[in-house]
Parts: sequence; structure tokens; C-alpha cells
Amino acid sequence: MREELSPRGTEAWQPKIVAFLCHWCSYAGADLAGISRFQYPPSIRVIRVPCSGAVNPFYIVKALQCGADGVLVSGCHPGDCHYLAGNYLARRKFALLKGLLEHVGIEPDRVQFSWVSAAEGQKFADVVKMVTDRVRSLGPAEKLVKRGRGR
Amino acid sequence: MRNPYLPDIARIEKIIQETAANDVKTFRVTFVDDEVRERFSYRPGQFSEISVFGVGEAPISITSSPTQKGYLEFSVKKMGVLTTALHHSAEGDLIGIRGPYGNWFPVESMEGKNLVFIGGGIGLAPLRSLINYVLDDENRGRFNDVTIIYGARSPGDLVFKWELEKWEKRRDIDFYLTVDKGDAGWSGREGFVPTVLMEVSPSPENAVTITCGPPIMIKFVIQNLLKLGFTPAQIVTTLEMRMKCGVGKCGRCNIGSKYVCKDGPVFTYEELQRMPQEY
Amino acid sequence: MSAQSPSALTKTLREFCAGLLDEGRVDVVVGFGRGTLPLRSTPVFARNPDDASRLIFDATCENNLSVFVPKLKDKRIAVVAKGCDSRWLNQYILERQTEGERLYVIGVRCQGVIDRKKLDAYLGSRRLLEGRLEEIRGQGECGEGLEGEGAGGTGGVEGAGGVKGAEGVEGARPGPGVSVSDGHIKWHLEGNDAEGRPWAASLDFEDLLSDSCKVCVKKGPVYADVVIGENGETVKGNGETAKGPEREPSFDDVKEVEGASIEERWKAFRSEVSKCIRCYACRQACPGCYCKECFVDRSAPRWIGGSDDETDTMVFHLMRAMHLAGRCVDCGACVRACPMGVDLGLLNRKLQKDGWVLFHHIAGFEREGKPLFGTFLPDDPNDFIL
Amino acid sequence: MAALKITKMALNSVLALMSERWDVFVPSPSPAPGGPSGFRLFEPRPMPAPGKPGPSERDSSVNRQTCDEDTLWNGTGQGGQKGRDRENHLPEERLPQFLRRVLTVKPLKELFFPRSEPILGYCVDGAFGGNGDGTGVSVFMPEGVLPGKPRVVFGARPCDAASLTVLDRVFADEAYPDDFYISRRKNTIIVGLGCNVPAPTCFCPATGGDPFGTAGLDVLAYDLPALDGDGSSQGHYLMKAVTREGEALLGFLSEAHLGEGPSESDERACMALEERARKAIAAGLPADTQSLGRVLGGIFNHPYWATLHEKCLGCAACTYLCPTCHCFDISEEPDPGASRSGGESPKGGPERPRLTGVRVRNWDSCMFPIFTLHTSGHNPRPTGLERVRQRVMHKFYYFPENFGAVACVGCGRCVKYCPVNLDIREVISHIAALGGTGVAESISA
Repeated sequence: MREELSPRGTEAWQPKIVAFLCHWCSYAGADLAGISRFQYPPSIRVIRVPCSGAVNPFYIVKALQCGADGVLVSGCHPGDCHYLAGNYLARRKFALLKGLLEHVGIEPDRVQFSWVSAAEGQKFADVVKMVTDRVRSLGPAEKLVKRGRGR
Repeated sequence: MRNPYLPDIARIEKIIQETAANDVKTFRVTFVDDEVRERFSYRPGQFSEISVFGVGEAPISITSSPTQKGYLEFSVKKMGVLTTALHHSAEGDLIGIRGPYGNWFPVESMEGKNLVFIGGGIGLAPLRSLINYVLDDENRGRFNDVTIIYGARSPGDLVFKWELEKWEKRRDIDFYLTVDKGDAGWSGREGFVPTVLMEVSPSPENAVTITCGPPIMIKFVIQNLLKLGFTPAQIVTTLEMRMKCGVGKCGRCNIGSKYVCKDGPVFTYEELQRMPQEY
Repeated sequence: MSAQSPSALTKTLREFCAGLLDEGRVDVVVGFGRGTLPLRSTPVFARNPDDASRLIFDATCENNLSVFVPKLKDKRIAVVAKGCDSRWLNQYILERQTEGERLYVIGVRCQGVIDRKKLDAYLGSRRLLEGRLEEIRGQGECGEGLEGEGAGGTGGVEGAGGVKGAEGVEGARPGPGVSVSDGHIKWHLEGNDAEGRPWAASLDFEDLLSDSCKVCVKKGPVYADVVIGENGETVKGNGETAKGPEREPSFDDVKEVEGASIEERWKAFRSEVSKCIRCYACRQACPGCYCKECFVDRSAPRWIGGSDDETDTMVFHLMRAMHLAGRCVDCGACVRACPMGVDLGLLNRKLQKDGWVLFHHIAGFEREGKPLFGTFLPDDPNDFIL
Repeated sequence: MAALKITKMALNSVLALMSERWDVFVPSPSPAPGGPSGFRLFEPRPMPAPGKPGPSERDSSVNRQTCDEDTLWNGTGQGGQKGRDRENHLPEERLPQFLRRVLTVKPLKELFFPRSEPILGYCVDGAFGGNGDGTGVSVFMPEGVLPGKPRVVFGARPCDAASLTVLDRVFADEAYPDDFYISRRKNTIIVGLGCNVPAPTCFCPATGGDPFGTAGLDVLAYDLPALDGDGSSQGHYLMKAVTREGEALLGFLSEAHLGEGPSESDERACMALEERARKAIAAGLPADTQSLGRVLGGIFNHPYWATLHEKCLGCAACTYLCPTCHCFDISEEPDPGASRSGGESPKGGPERPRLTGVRVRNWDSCMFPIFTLHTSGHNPRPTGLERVRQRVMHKFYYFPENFGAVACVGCGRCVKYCPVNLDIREVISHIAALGGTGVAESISA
């Protein structure tokens, strides 16, 4: 079934996931995952941000509108924020945004949040794998995706 | 189907950096289609809607003169979304152009008269079209004395320097170049354009003055012209407004009963006085 | 609308505001006046004692007047404030949009305001030429309006086309400052039908009540310099803010949607959004939308397109709601302002519910401190995070 | 065929028959705002088998009386069908009752000048340089923009139809004719429905209109109520042709034997309806708007504007719902995934750099601050004062000066839907009164 949704038809469909990674923890965690050669699916498109608290909920919605099949926002663990409380503040926004998107019918698994520290290369790989699996099982995003009208 | 919003494709042939800060560039463009190139005729003072595809459109006055055949020139200051995109263009890029739109400087009624051009900064762009038209060998005889007063904030902000040099050398015009404040390399005049205007003190007799520049400059230039005895009908300027359609429909350049894109952009001060002060 | 003697509340309001202006204690009173249509009010800016005679307060006073506060240049502003209006005035102070000293809050206890779209829906092709609120005394003679189920709403109209409904009127007391707790307040409507024949009906108060008013948690002001009561009495404010809602917020409507499947919810959202024409009446009517430049108006970067693309409209509504999360006081002004009948409450109320359930937060009850998103607790919900 | 009378019961069959030749538009139900929200394409139900006529008076005995419009109402109570199932599918036989609701929320202009429409599509190859030889950039008409099939609108009110004669002046001007609008105008036949009982917000006579005015219409229909003993349960529509196109339409229907010619008593009934409507609307009319320009010309700086705009919220409900407001924005809609530098191609699209997209025109409003905002930050109309003044001035002074007609048809939508009850009728009367007191002259002097 999923294969049919693949634009190329032959290989397994790979979702596109926009990942907003905080510079201090999760981005470094992703780096470590790479250096450590932990395998994870090539599904994410990383956008480095100074802090998860700097991720305006708008960015997430906008990513979905631009055709992301999923969005992952990852920051430092609570208490570890480089800016002291950025991730705590972000958490409230994300909790409400996640609820709102679900409320209007966006599949909850499309938007995910995680805390990944600079030392958690393996966790980063696991998170990406988990998020990718969940999004893959949902199939390509259809809702909220803006379609072109030109030729 | 007549689609008044369909632009013609033109190629950017040449990009000239005008100012030291590189915030003004002149684009010389040629229509890709020969037929369009033939058809596209305009008068000094008119403007075109320039498209950068994927970004949008903006009204830009045509700074070349109709006497310069085969191409159009637009001088653009980097201000908003469209002009920034245009500044990022390279020679050879393709853009869209529709027009020409709007009215033009009343060239016929200027014949036989003394012309006083007063420009400030990028405001020289629309004047330049008329200046070059008047200075063209075929036309020069139809006009009397030509005086040009042009200034900018600093030497680096002067535009069309490559052409100003030519004007300075011409003996059939009085050309006054000034900057608000000079720099180490500046040996020319210093002073605000309205002040220089009073120094030059052109006679209103049998004269028409054409002015364009920043609003604050225009304000004082007009005040001084009136002091010099010019009547509002002798003062011609060109207005800037936010525009979209260029064909008098979308409504945003509406001032009183006028649409700047259709009834303007060229107005005499006499006409402006009759219009609401909403520009 | 025929002349109706002003209610006790309105009388006191006029006298009181005339006094305030006369003494120069405020420069302007922002209140409501009688509008040009039946059951319609309009904002009034009274700057001298004579203007104050135009003021009214009743259940037609549907705007959230606090929206005018940031726009007014007057030094000292009095605002006739319902519960929800006063909550936004608090919020303005909390968000540092105005100084508390600049405001003089004239609190009025509100029984809820009319939703004109419900009235329109009820009227159909009939014309409303006159409308007023009446108190019906005596049990069992309530006329025949809609089924008065608070949570119903889909009930059909029976017998409302005739004049029968008015029969129950015994002693009509003008003005809505009356209590609805006995359920005997009626909207009295008169007009003519599509054939030009006269017509009259009487509807239960709840039938035309704005949805947000039905779940109102604070009918009176949360903070007031003075409160004018239903019978025209004035009570000086004690300079304190109400501690919290009068009753536990209820979110049955949100829960109902939450009970629907994800696809049903998506369908409902799409259907609501499809009505939107992007006139931004919701934004302009909302006291919370005071941004100098709205994200939809930004050109660089341009966040959302201006066409009728469905996803752009969706993003507009989602982000508008999100921007009001923790700030929206559920005054319903946006819903009432929308000419197209978009159910903006669908989004606003969900965020209120989550704010309440997850953070025990409800907006507009504080003048000091931090807004919901300006603060946090270490043990805020974390279980949704991987 | 100059006039044709059909029973309301036959309306459905009439519309269905028309649908064979035209795209037929009728007011569309939307229970939330309480009335028709706009116009929608009429989709005929499958026609009954030959020999069995469609709904007619004969089967009207089947409980048609219960089709009282009250039952059309879907309440919007809290906790009801909130946010769901609001797409009310109006049974077609209820259309006649539905049509009695005076006005759609969205004006008729929507069918000619949509809220949003692509005005061109573009395709740019090879980043922005094209193919290097001047080719590779093309602009074209986007598909599906212009209507193919000719159209009929049934049930437009005379004010809405009159608004088209206002819009014609803008879009069908000689210098820059706008074929998006013109082509739709040309291929649309408008059957109007006179207003038996105008709404309390109606004021068309003050703008030169009439509840039974024919400006902009091809056919004017009269809603003749059922009379005792005439055998119809709901009455008739008497349709009178206004233009040749209207005549042809009625001829087409007449050939299908869907109606009959009107009798003398029908004519009298029409006259009676007109008289009654005119009488009803006469009460509470504002001052006549046609001579308002004379006053407005002198009160540009009057203090009235400062008080008038104060309650205006600055939304576009009035302008978007106005049948004559025509300001628009042109905005770029590049296809997602396409970018200037090429970038990632859209899903399933070609892999080489290519920019595609459309340029769209959308309704815009002089009530918005950014409408006139220059890039420099300068705004010629910086506050609500200038913007509200512009709206009034444009409708009653500037537009008449340019086109010889006021840009208002008195439909009353802005009165009804203004969130703060800024009633244009009050404004009109106030301004007229300023003229009467000589204020205008003294100020302009």
C-alpha cells in the first residue's frame, strides 16, 4: 500500500521530516550520532535553531503547509537549556499546538517533540527512526499541504 | 482574450551599479520578442510594471529616453521585496515588463520654453528620460534654455554619474551638481537642492520646471519656486504611490478622483493643490 | 425600534458617566449606545456629559469595548465593561499595552449578549422591525419560542410564526438588567413576513444568546472602579481583582469535537474554513490582535498567501488561534463579528480548554505577573515529548 | 417571449431544464449566517422518467405546506452540531421559500470578480536565465479561469444586478478592458427577483435603485404569492424579459411548455407588489446619495470624520461584502517547492530547476492600513480617519465624478454586517445635513 504512494513507485516511500534542532543539545546530538555512525533513516531535513524556545509554532505549521510529511522539534532536556528556560517555555507552546493540530484533524504523529542532549547520539538516531516509522505509517501528508496552481 | 496583466518577457542586458552603497542599480533590458520591441513605445515620464517571477511586480519609472532605441532602462533603489529580488538578478536573467503606463511630461507644451530640472537622489530617474529626450540632437532645437539642478545626500548617492559627466561638458545646458555633504574626494558644490535653487534663481518667465526627489525636498523646492515667482501651473512633478494593476482598476493609487497610474504620475503643482493631500 | 424607557442600569450609567466627564475625572467614556437596527447596539465615545445620555447597557451590547483602548489617545479612559471586557482590560495591563492608572473600569453585570446570526437564522425571510427583552411573569405562560434546551440548538421552531408567543406577556419590564435565573426572560420580536403580513414572536433568552455567553465564567467585572448593578445601584470597586472564575469552566463543546474521529474533525475544520473570506473582521474585533503588523500582512518574509487557497486560510486561523492561546478570554467578539459565520470558537475554546486542563490557566484574571506563555512550571506536562 | 408565468412548484424543473444549456447559479444556503451565503451552481436532480412530470402542483398536495421556511433553520446552539454538518443541503423544492430571504451574504460580484482568481501562470526554466537564448520563460493564462459554458443566475436581487452596471464602468473601460470580468459578464444571463418586502437595511431608492429595478438584469421575476383558489400552493413567478437575451431565455422555457403568458390580473398583482415595496422601503430612507458629491467636495477636512471613524474596527466586512467595491491586490503564488534557484522540485515533479506559479488577484480593501502603505514606510492614509473618509468619498464623490454614478446600490450589507453598526445610511444623512447647513461651503471657502 505504502509503496503505491511512492512517487517513484519502486522503492519504499521515504517521508520528508523537517527537524528543528536546538544548536546546543539536539544538533550536537545529531552530530554525535553521525560521528558514532548510528544508523537512522535519511528522512530528516535539519534546521538548526538557537533554542527550542525559538521555534515559533508558526514554523511547525508552515513546514506542514510547505509539504513536510512530519515535523520534529528537539531541544535540551528540561533544566539543561543554554538559555536557562527556553525549552520550558517551548514546552507549553508545543503542548497547546499539538492539541490544536490534533483538534482540527491533523494526525498527532505528524508533529513530534523530543529532548535530546549532546551526549545522546543513540537517542537521536532512535528518535528519528521512531518518528520516521510513525510518519511513514501515516503515509504522505495530504492535509494542510499547499498545492501549486501553476503548470 | 485581452489580459491586461500579462507581461512581456525581457532580458536584462546590462546592470550598472549607481551608488557607492550599491542600493541603486540601473537595468538595461531588451524585449525578447522583436515584435514587442517594435510595438513598445513610450513617452518620458511613463512607467512600467516590472515582474520578477515568483516574487511579484512593482511600478518603476522608465529612465531611458524614447530617443534611445532598442532598449529600456530602469533605475531601481533596493527598498522592498521586488526591488531586492531585482537587485539579485544577473545579466541575462529574464523578467516581465508590461506597460507603458500613466501619463507623461507635457512635452508639447514645453516647446519653446526654458526648462528647469530639479532632481534629488534617485528622483533623477524619471527626469532623466525627459532630459535625454530634450538633449537629443533631433529635439534640442525645440526647447529653449535648459537648466539642471541635481543633488544627493553624498557624492556616493549620486546616480547616473557616467551621464552627469556628459551633461557637465555640454555647453548648451546649465548644470548644477550638489551634495548635502561632500567627502574627501569631493571638490564640487555643497548644499541642499532647494538652497542651490535659490542661488541659481532661474527666471519664471517662459519657463517650466520639472522636479522629482524625496518628498521633503519637493516640499521646499516648491516653496522656493513659488518665491521665485513660478506659478503652480509652471511646476511639474511626478508622484509615487503604491500601485498594483497599473491600469486604474485596483484602486490603491486613488487620490481624490485621480488614479496616479492612469491620470498620473505626472501632475502640475496646480493639479496637486486641487487634490486631497493623500500622497 | 420604538421608544423604550431606559432600564435602571442604563439610567444610572448615564448619570454616572455624565458625572465622571463633568468632573473631568476621565476624558472619554467608551460605552454602548442604541444602534440603528432592532436589537443592535453601537460603540459610543462620550467626551462630554451630553454624550453620556446616549449610553445604554443591555444584552445587545455585543462588542468587546476594550479593543478601542490601545487606539485611543485620550489620557484617561473609562470603559463600560462586561466580565469579558474587563478581563481583556486586565490582560492589556498584564501585557503592558496600557497603564492601569489610565483606565477607569465601569463594571456592569452581563447576562450574556445576543448573537445576531442566530437571530438571522431564526428570522429567515421575515423582517424584524422591532425587538426587545421582556420579563415574563408567572409560570407556564412563557409563550412558544424555541425549545429552551441550553445544549440543544437544533430544535425546530414551533408556532413561532404567529403572534401567539406574545400572549404570555403579562407585565413587560423593559431592559435586560433583569435576572434570567428564573428562565423567564424573553426576546420579543415583531416585524413582517415575506408577504408583508405582521408577525410577532417571543423567544427564550437562551435561544439568541451568543455561544460564548452560555459558558461564561465571569458575568461581572473582574476588576472595576465602580460596578453598576441591575437595579441601578452603584458599588465602588475595592481595587482588587477577582480571584478566579465564578464557576468551573466547562468545555462540553470541545469535548464533543474531541470525541469525533480525526477525519471527521478535519472535515469540520475544512468546512468552517471554507466560509472564510479573509475580511479579518475576527482579527479586528479581537482586543488581543493589536500587533502593529499582523503575520498575514507581512511581505518579507511572506508567511501566507492572500488567495483563497484553503491551506492559507487554515494556517491563518490556526496561527491566529495559537497567537491568542492563553490570552483569549472567550468573549466571542470574533465570532459575532464574522459575517460569514465561521465558528472561530472551534479553535479558541480548544486552546482554552488545554490551558485550563494542563496549566490551570484562564486568561484575564490577573493584572500582574506573566502570561501563560511567558512563564512555566518545571513539572508542566512532559509526557508528550519523546 | 416578453413574459412568462411559472408555478413555483415548477421552479426546479425550470432550473433543471436551463442547466442543460447553461451553468445555473442560485443563492446557496448556509445556516450559520442565517441566510444564503453566496451563489452556487445548481445541480439538477436526475430528471423523472418521460411521462411523469417533475414536481408540479399536482403532487404539491404531498405535504408541501410543511415546507415552511422555519424548518429550514438549523439552530446553532452551543453543544449542538457545533462545527460539524453545517453544510446544509437544501432540498431543491424549498428553493422558493429560500429565495424569499432578501440577500446573499456575499454579493453577486463574486460570480464576475471572484474573491480570488489567477490572472496568469508562469514557468521559468534554468533558474532565471531561461535557456540562455531568451526562451525558457513563459507566461500564460492559467487553466480553468474563464467560464466555458454560458451561465444563468436565478434569484439575484435588483441591487446586486445594478452593482454590475457600476463594476462595468471599471472593468469594461475602453483603455484597459478586463476580459476576466467582461467575458463572464457577456456569457451570463441574470434573472432577478424583485423584492416584495425589502429588508430593514435596504435603501436602494436613495442610490437611484428600486426594489423592482431592472438595471443590469436580463429578466425580472415577480414573486406572486399564492391566491386563494388559484390552485397553486405557493404561488408563481412572473418573469418579464428586460433584454433580448432575457427574451431568448424565456422563449426557450416557453418552448418547453414550462409556463404560460401572464394574465391582466397578474400584471395588476405585479403593480401592487411594486407599490407596496416602494411604500415599505420609503420609510427610513437616508438622504438621496446622487447629489452627495457636491457636499463631500467641501468637507474633506471637516471634524466629522474624526468622530465617524472612531468606532470603525478597520476590518473589510463592509468592502468585501459590498457589491460595488472592486479594489484588489495582485499577489504572487509560486508553487511550493519551486524556488528562485530551482531547489528541490515538488513531489513527483521534474528534477531540473524550474519555477512555476500563478499570479492571483484577490479582493482587497481600502480599510486595511497596508492597502496604501509605501515600501518606504510612508502611508498616505495612515489612520482610520483617512480610510473611512476614503471609502465614503470614493463611493459618493470620486466615483460619481469619474463615472457619473454613485458606487453604492443601497443593498445594506455593510449596514447589516458591520461589527460595530457603523451605518452608512446615518453617514449619508449626516453628510447631506452638513450640506444643508452650509457647512460645506464655509469650509471649502
